[in-house]
Amino acid sequence: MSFTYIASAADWARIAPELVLAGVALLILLVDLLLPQTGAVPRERGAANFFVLPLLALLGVLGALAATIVLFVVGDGQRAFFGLVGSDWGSLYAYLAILSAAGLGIIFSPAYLKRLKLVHQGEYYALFLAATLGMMLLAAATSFMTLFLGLETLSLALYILCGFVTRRQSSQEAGMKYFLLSSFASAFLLYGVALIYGATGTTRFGARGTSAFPGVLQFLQVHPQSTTLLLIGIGLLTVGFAFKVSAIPFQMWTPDVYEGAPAPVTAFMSVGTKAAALVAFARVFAVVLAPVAADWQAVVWVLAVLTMVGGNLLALVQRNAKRLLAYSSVAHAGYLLIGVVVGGATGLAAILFYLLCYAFLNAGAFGALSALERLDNSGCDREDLRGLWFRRPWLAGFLAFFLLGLAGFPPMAGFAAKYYLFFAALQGGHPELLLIGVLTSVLGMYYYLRLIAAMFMEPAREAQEEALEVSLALAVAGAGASAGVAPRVSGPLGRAASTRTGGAGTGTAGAAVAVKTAAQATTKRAPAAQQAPETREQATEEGALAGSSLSWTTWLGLGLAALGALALGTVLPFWLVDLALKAAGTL
Amino acid sequence: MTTIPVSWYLIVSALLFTIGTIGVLVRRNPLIIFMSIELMLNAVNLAFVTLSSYLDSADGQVFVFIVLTVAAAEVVVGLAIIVSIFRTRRNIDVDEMNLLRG
Amino acid sequence: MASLLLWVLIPPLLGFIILGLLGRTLPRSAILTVAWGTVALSFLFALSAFLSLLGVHPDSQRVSDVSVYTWAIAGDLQVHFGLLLDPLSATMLLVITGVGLLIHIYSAGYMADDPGFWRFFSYMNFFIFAMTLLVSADNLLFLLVGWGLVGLASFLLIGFWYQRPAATAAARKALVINVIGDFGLMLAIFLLFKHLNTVDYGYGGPNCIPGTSGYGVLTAASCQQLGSLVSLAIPLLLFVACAAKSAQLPLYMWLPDAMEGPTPVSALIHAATMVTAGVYLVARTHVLFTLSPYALPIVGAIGGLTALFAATIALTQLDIKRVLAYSTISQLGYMFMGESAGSYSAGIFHLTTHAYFKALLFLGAGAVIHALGGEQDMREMGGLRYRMRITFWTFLIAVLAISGIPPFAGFWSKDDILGALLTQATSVGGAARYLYYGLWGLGVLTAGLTALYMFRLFYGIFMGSYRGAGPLKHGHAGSEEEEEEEALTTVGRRRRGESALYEIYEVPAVMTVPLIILAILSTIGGLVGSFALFDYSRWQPLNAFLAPVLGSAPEGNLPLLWLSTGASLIFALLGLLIAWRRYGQGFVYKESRNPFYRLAYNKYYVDEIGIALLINPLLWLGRQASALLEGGLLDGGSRLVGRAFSLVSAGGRRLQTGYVRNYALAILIGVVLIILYYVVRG
Amino acid sequence: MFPMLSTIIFLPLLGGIVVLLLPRERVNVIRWTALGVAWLDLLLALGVMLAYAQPHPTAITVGTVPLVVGEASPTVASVTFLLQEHLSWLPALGINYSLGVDGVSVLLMTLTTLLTVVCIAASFRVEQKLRTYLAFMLLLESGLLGVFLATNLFLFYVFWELMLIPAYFLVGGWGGPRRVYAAIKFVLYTAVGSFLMLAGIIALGYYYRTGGHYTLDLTTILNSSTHLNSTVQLWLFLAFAAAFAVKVPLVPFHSWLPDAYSEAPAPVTAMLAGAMAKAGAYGFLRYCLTLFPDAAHRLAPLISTLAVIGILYCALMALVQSDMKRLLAYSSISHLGVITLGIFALSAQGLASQQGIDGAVLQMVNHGITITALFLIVGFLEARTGTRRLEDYGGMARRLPIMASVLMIACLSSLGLPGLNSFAGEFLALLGVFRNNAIFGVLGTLVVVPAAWYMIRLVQNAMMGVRPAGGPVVAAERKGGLPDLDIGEFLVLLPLLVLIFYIGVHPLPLTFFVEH
Repeated sequence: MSFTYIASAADWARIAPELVLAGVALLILLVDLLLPQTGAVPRERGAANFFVLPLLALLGVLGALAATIVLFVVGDGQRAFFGLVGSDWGSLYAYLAILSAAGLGIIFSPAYLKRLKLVHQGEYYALFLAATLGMMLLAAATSFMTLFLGLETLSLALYILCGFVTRRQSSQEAGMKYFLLSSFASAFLLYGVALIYGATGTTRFGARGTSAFPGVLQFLQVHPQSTTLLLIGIGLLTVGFAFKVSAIPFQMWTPDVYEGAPAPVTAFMSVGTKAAALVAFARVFAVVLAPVAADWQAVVWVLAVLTMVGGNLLALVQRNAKRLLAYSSVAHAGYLLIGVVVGGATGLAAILFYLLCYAFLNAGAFGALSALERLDNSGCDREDLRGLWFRRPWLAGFLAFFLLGLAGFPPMAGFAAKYYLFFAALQGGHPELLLIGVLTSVLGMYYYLRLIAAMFMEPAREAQEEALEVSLALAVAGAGASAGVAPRVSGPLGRAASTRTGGAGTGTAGAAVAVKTAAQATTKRAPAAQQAPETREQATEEGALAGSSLSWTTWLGLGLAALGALALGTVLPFWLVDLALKAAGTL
Repeated sequence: MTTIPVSWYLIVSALLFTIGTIGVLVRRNPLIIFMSIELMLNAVNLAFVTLSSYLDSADGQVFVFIVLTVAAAEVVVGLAIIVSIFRTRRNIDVDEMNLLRG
Repeated sequence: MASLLLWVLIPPLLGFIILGLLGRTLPRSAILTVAWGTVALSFLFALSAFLSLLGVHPDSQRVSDVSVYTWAIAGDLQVHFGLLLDPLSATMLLVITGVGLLIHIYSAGYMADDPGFWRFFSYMNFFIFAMTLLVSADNLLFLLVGWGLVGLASFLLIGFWYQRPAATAAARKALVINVIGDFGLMLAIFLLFKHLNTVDYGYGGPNCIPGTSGYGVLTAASCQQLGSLVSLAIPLLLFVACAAKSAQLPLYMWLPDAMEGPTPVSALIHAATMVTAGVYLVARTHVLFTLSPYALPIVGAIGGLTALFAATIALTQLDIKRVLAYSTISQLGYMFMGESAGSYSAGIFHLTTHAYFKALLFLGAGAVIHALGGEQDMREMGGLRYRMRITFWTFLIAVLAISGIPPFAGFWSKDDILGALLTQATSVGGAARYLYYGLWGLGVLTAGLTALYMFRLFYGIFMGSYRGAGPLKHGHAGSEEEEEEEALTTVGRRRRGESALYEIYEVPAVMTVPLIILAILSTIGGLVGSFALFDYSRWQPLNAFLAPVLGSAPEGNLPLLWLSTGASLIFALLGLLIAWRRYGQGFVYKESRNPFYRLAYNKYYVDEIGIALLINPLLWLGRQASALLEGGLLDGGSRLVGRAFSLVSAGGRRLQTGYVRNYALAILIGVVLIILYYVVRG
Repeated sequence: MFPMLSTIIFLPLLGGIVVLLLPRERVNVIRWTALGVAWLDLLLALGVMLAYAQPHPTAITVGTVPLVVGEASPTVASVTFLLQEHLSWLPALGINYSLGVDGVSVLLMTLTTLLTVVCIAASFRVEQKLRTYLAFMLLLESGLLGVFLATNLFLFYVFWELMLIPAYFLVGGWGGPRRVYAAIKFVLYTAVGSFLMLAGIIALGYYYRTGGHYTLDLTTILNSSTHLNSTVQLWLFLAFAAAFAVKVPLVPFHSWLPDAYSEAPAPVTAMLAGAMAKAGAYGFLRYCLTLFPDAAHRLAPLISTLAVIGILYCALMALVQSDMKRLLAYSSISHLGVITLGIFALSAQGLASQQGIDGAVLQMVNHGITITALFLIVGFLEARTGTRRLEDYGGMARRLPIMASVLMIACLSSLGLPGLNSFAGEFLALLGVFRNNAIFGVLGTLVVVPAAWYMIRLVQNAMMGVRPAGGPVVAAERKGGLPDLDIGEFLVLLPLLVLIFYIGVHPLPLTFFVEH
């Protein structure tokens, strides 16, 4: 019971992307200390904080991306550190998705943090990169140990990021819920790992192609039939992964956390976590445990179907856009699980390609919402989104673009991804999954379109009501503040009123709803009224929101995401699918 | 000296794990819930150590260390979140936390 | 030769286009120049075509076919727009353009005060075009085109005064019923194409003898291929079209209502030409009607019944135009009877004479109506012979002609038909014999009824003393708006009394000249027909002329024909006598409680029954389906599905309580289920 | 070779982007740019059409289809695509960017470009969000053209879905009071069908594989020696038919249509009814019939039955509607039933009837022209008075003589008056049907009676009869807001009117295209 292993330079090279990220994360913490903290330029306004740190983080992501691409080209695809971490194309492909999401999340962050007056940006970006690191580790794990390590790294960072808006109760609540439930689920996963370890005697996956999982194969030679130990281990492992990919019935944390967390974080984690966990899930089940596929396939099949149906069903009546997207991500997890059930090169390639496409679409959608979210986590309700097109046409256009992409409309990436996935289902001998997936997509279409309808086809709240609401807020804010604020508020409002459509029929209904929301808005603000300056800030923030003055970084992020989504849907499948197919072979 | 059968260890581990699980479900204080989760993790650790010795493999032992480390990190983060919540709410009862639902 | 027909077609079409596009801006004289000029040109070309046809010998070569352009090629279907000049189409063209020209001239007076003057003439020109197209087409498809277009012209002209609800309703009725006919015709064409792979008539070309060679629907050689069922179905479907267009039972209902149109329209379209298209079609496609032994008897039975049925209604009507309308239906029945006896030329002969005297009757009635300012009720007339001399005399000639009093035109043609029926009855065997005897009886009876109601009408209008209160006065000179009001409520300032009669004046020359010409034609028009009574085989110009197309009518023996003539003449004189006895001293309207009278007076309640049994249930069904199926089942169903999903979704949402411990429980349940599965399985 | 078809497809798309980038205030520039793009596209399409009409030595005959030609000579005709463009896209899955035209698609392409010109010109009154509106119109055109020109099933599906997006926004963004409901219902109904078709397409590519190579290219598939067994054909046919049946629509999948058509603004409705509905019929013809001949043979009675039910039932529905647009919507379903019937006029041997196909395609074009004219006229009326209820109208002909005449012509065309365009199409289609199945033929032909009835009812209730004593029409009239068609509106309708007459008198060029 002893071994000697000396890490070689090649080993380090194989985890170059992770190293870059880790380095930059530490660097950010250092730089944060050096940035001007006080004085003429306060921390929450300073260009340094809103430029240097995100830029650094972005550079880190880009560096990791560059490293990934280099590895694609020149890497040997071997496992590093005695078979603990993979540097195969499958992992690298997953990195692409994770890093894309991370990059977009980072681009969306500065404007958001600035608007919400969030400090501690050094920690924010460092944790962001740490979470990314964890995800990559999880995706590349070729041993249960690395797998667990990656899982926890990403989770720990995300707990904090979810609860990052300390002034918002829902954010804290999200962090707390995520923390408790995730740890709970990790315990099951870990117990499963322990049992599998007991049954097979190893925690390493073994090299691809020669012997999928030496443990499993040895085990099968000894025991012609799977023992309960292994089966229960697999079951508990399923639970752990299902939790992370938010498969029903382990999805319950998802909407709460996605809704409560800051939108850029949601943009990142909804994609990154899913990507990492799914690749790990696929690797463990569809590759490592493939010899005993007959044992687990039924369970994952049920999970996939439940998730596809349930995710879409639950999203139907959601009125909050963030929450709706959370459920939609549950539904997408269901589609992705098809790939796990089907397995094989095509199934895995479908997962990889889908994740990449999904990264741009989902990150883009949450990014657009990040421009709308207010400090008290309002601003994303359907009522708030009504008539958005008349107020902020480009933002509405972007959001609609991403929603349509998620709904699976060509020529956005969502369609190409879905097509390939469904193709994999058929090819893998599961036509029923193809059919279920197709039919549940119709359900999905409804809620995306309903949201778009609210933005594009329904008039905004009646002008008077809105004015009333604002005047209430202003009254609380105090007379002194209102003088400076009023012009800024009334300008966009006037515009909104003038661009409002006729829509007499829905007008009255809209008015009734608007009264209600106005009332809610005032009650929500009542506690905040104790602190007059904050309320004033909120009022100005709203004024800024109503205008179309978005930060250029947000535009950049939205543009990149849209470009990516479009390119993935039209031009790139040409070789990205091929690449995914090759990558899947190496998982 | 008679050796205690492996299965006994595993049964103890399973019992501990179950106790932890039940703890998570029935307690309302996040601290206690968190402690229950720690209990679950330690049950896993027991299983790992047992199996490691039974299989004569180092993997299990290494795993235990990793789990311990991660658990420690979790404690830090968890407590930080709990403290932060306590600051704004003056109350950390998990049943009071349902702003987000539906 | 047939290319002359193109020049028959083009002028009225041009007239229609010019008037339709520019008519609003043109002065009346220009409108009349265009309208009259085009029809006159058309008539001249028709005449020259006719004459050129006469110049061809032998008779069997009197056919010319020209293909103008290819309409469509679809698979093995080839349709060319071709024109056929043969004795039948030449005869029809002469009648159409000739009578059409007269009525165009007459209309200038009748419509003089109408603001839609230009519109009227453009529609009239369009009708002439459509009708000439119908008769000169050399294939069934373009016959159908003409068939549909005359229907449209009829629709437009019935609804000419489009602000009168009665007129629009009548127009709609006419169109829909005519479309039923189109439906029949289309199916007949389909059926023919299905079995013969062509829609061409199949004769024409320089060396082609009609009815024998060439490959077409009307060539005997190809028709022999048809099975017995098909060969019955085709004529019956064709007859559906004829019944709709020529107002035979049970599709006659639109014609009386069509009298809502201006009277010249009734004269041209709903008496002289368009309604006879059915008669033309039977004659044109008689080859198909002879394929099945049942086809012609059915045609005859329907024609006979219609003749009698319409005559009984005509006996009781008070509106002079309606009397004429029912009389038209009755006479059309006559024509079909004649054709059913195999004597198609008799049908065409009656068609021709009927065109003269019925046009004359309508134009005369129109003159009366015009003079009375729009009054159409016989009760408000009487004694007009003193004020409207020309109208009176011409009308009398027409009445004598339609009543079958020799030597007027109607006598010869009607006699021809009755003779043919009796001949057929004696020559065929089996049950058909009794049918033809019955038809002959019906014909004779109807002849008597015809004389009765026509003289009733004549006495009612012209004899006795004036019962009305002077002409209705329209504020024609008023502004458009006022006139609009006027048109809706014909409330004139009228006063009763003898002197009122002296406010009535004869119509202007532009209207009387056509009357006189038609009167002459009604008098001598019968001379072109067969003088069967005297020597059947020698003097029969029309018969002989048409024989290459229609074949020779069966020859009857003379005593039989004399018997037929005698009977019909006796009945006609009887009718005249009764009319003279009852109405000779002036028409007196008495409410009669006689149930038969009430029945006929109310047109056998056919309209009411149709509405109650057919139209209303259909609309009711539609409304119910619209509400229940569309609104309830389909729209409601999709909403219900949506609601069901929402409910499930809302239910699922409720599970999402927001409590961490519930979420943990859910996870645990999942764990337990999975482990249970494995335990049970393993 | 110059990628002509791609240019035709993507020119409107680019034009739409250009329109979006124009300054908001320059309303006329925006309008004329959009119209100019549409015109340019029409000219290009006409150029292709003319080129197609020439004898083409470069024609590549692609595959043979057991289609076509009457019973007399049951030969096998070939499908020839011209101006082919081919780009590898995802060859592993058989996905390529391939375009091509044949006689049917050249007609529908030209129709689409023509209708876009007309509908954009008719949209000059749109004020609200003009740029987006026009961009969506052009995008819709792109989608439709793509559907008609794609020869790869994947590409076809991409365009098929792509056209749904602008349609959704146009109905929902510029429609009437119930526009949101109508738009979502429209998309969801369509989506159910098209997602099933997606499943079908995936499966088709899967079944047509040789070795590891999948194919979705129509040309390759038609040339392929692979013969699907009849069960597979049946299911794939049903999957495809689901999409087309909703789009056409066949009863009972039509519930979305009256809502969408009546809520959408008139030019959009005209596009939907005139061009988009044809995509469904085109799909039946191009895919269901050629790809799955056995299944088409087996299921033709079913489809035909649905079509006949739709023809008669919707005619009845049209008869009792009081909303003019709903009336036209139902009439549209009824007429499209005839088209479907013509397409599925298969003989006992499963051969399509040439008359049926010719008539159906002809009728697609005709219906596109006629229904567009009708919807636009009703739109003009509605713009003047603000009401679509027939009861509110009456006797308008005196006030609006030109509009009344134009409406009359369009209605006469729609009811199939011999000598006008629809007659030619309906006659040929029904002839084909009758030849192969007399019962469907008779029932289908029966529709001429209710069609005449409801169309005449429309004209008469709107334009004839007694003027209403009060109501919105009189109110509009008092305000002086009841002018006759102005020159612009007339010019919009003029090409349609000309075609109504021309095709009626001389349909030969169109049947020529279908058969060559």
